[in-house]
Amino acid sequence: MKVGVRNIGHVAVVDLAGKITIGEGDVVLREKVNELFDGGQQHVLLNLEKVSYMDSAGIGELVACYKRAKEKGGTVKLLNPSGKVFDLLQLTKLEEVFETYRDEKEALVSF
Amino acid sequence: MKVGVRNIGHVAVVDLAGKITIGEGDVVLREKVNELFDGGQQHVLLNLEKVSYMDSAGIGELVACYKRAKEKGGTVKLLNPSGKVFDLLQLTKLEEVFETYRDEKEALVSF
Amino acid sequence: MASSTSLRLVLSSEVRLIDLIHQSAEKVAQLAGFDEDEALNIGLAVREGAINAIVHGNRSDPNLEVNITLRASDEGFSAHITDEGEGFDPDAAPDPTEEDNLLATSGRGMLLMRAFVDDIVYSRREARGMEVTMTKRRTTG
Amino acid sequence: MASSTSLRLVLSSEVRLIDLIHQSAEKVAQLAGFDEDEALNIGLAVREGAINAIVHGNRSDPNLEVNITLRASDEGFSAHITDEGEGFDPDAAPDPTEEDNLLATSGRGMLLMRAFVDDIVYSRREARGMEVTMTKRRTTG
Ligand SMILES: Nc1ncnc2c1ncn2[C@@H]1O[C@H](COP(=O)(O)OP(=O)(O)O)[C@@H](O)[C@H]1O
Ligand SMILES: Nc1ncnc2c1ncn2[C@@H]1O[C@H](COP(=O)(O)OP(=O)(O)O)[C@@H](O)[C@H]1O
Repeated sequence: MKVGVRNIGHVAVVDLAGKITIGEGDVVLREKVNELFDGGQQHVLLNLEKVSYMDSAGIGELVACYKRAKEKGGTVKLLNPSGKVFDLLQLTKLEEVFETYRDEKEALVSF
Repeated sequence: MKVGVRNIGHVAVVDLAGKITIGEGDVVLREKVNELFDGGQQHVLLNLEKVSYMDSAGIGELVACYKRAKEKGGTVKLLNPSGKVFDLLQLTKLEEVFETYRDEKEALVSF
Repeated sequence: MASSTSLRLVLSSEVRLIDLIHQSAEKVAQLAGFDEDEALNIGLAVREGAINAIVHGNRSDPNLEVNITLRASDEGFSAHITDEGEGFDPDAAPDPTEEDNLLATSGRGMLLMRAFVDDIVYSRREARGMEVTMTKRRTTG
Repeated sequence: MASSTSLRLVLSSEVRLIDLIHQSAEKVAQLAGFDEDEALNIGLAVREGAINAIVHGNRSDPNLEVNITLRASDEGFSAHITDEGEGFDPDAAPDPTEEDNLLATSGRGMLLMRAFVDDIVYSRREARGMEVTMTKRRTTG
């Protein structure tokens, strides 16, 4: 998985591309988000547009990010989950947990 | 493997992309070249620029094309074999058999 | 298509082999006549079953083997996965979609498996470990 | 890296499974520390050995099995391929690079295998069929 960060105002937009799966994507996601929190960032928007799919480990890592944000008094929100990723969020009922946006600007002002 | 044909003057340039391997690329190559010969074409330039690799079946099919051209009084030449494909032509000594060009225009006027 | 194509994978219990398993299952599902999207989902179900066999069953001990048989037939796709672990009771696993479990960072593997194949049968092996069989029927017509 | 990662594939003799074998060998070669380009070549050598086992050994009879064991260790990569065919004498195969053979449409598989791995050992199996072992050492330093 590829990962890039854009800092827009007080929000870090994390652009993910590839699959969030065990032993690879999940580790990349964890490290990047930890780095942001450790650097004092509190508002993280995970851009899932280019994530093709996730496995249970990847989904678990999304939840771990969410919880870590809470601990630090911050928030993690989701942007543009694609077909399969969206289905998985529904299936696992995590759509009830995550605030999810279709439009980046709308997501940015929500923080 | 993907295949496209450009007719330039009396030469058919066959643009191949992908791998020429057993049961897939070799069949595509065979069918396309047979179609050209059956349609009366005699001069075929196989553009290998976007062929990533071949296996022994794919290499055998190149030779089969060459022989079929001969039978029909025609010719098959090669354009721009890439790194790995070039190595395989060397290894199998087929570079001695095939006229090979780096420049399409030069190849076209050679027929 | 031959009446039955089979591919068996026997591997040392290492998570880094999981993508190969996924790809293999996806390919065999395609050979069974499923389209790309269905095949990816079937691959995902096998992936989850294999992760469980490697991680929970064999506790990622590379000296223990996981055995995966993938089969494409006229009826559809099947996968049979065995490990050499302690075994477990699948009915005892908590439902990850219950309110209280939504923030758990694991426990969603079997949910994914159930979502993407038609049947899953778990049983304890006579010797040691678990045995999981998944099938996905081809709905022709 | 664990001292040895192994993946065994047991398959019905069908050419359409060959890409999976190639990908598996490529991946295991990468786990053994070879770079992408070397791994592709090693995969190609295994591919050729597997094609021979399927096509020449088992004559593409899907009821006969081909067995491929791929191994990544600190020393490098190895593949062991068996079939259930008649067996053959590898030294009797003509050299495809000889003038007279250049226009043959087959007979280059073993040449490719030799080009991309360090050692190849052929033997007849006690029961039936051939057994081929290829190794590629990692040149560290
Ligand atoms: N093959 C297995 N051997 C032993 N225990 C297993 C096996 N498969 C699943 N389990 C148990 O079932 C639980 C739930 O599995 P699962 O739903 O796949 O989620 P996860 O793998 O994320 O925990 C696991 O945490 C484990 O305790
Ligand atoms: N596993 C095998 N079982 C029986 N015969 C084999 C086997 N492998 C190779 N051969 C024989 O050796 C010949 C040369 O093989 P190879 O160099 O791979 O080229 P090709 O497969 O294109 O013929 C084959 O044509 C076949 O007769």
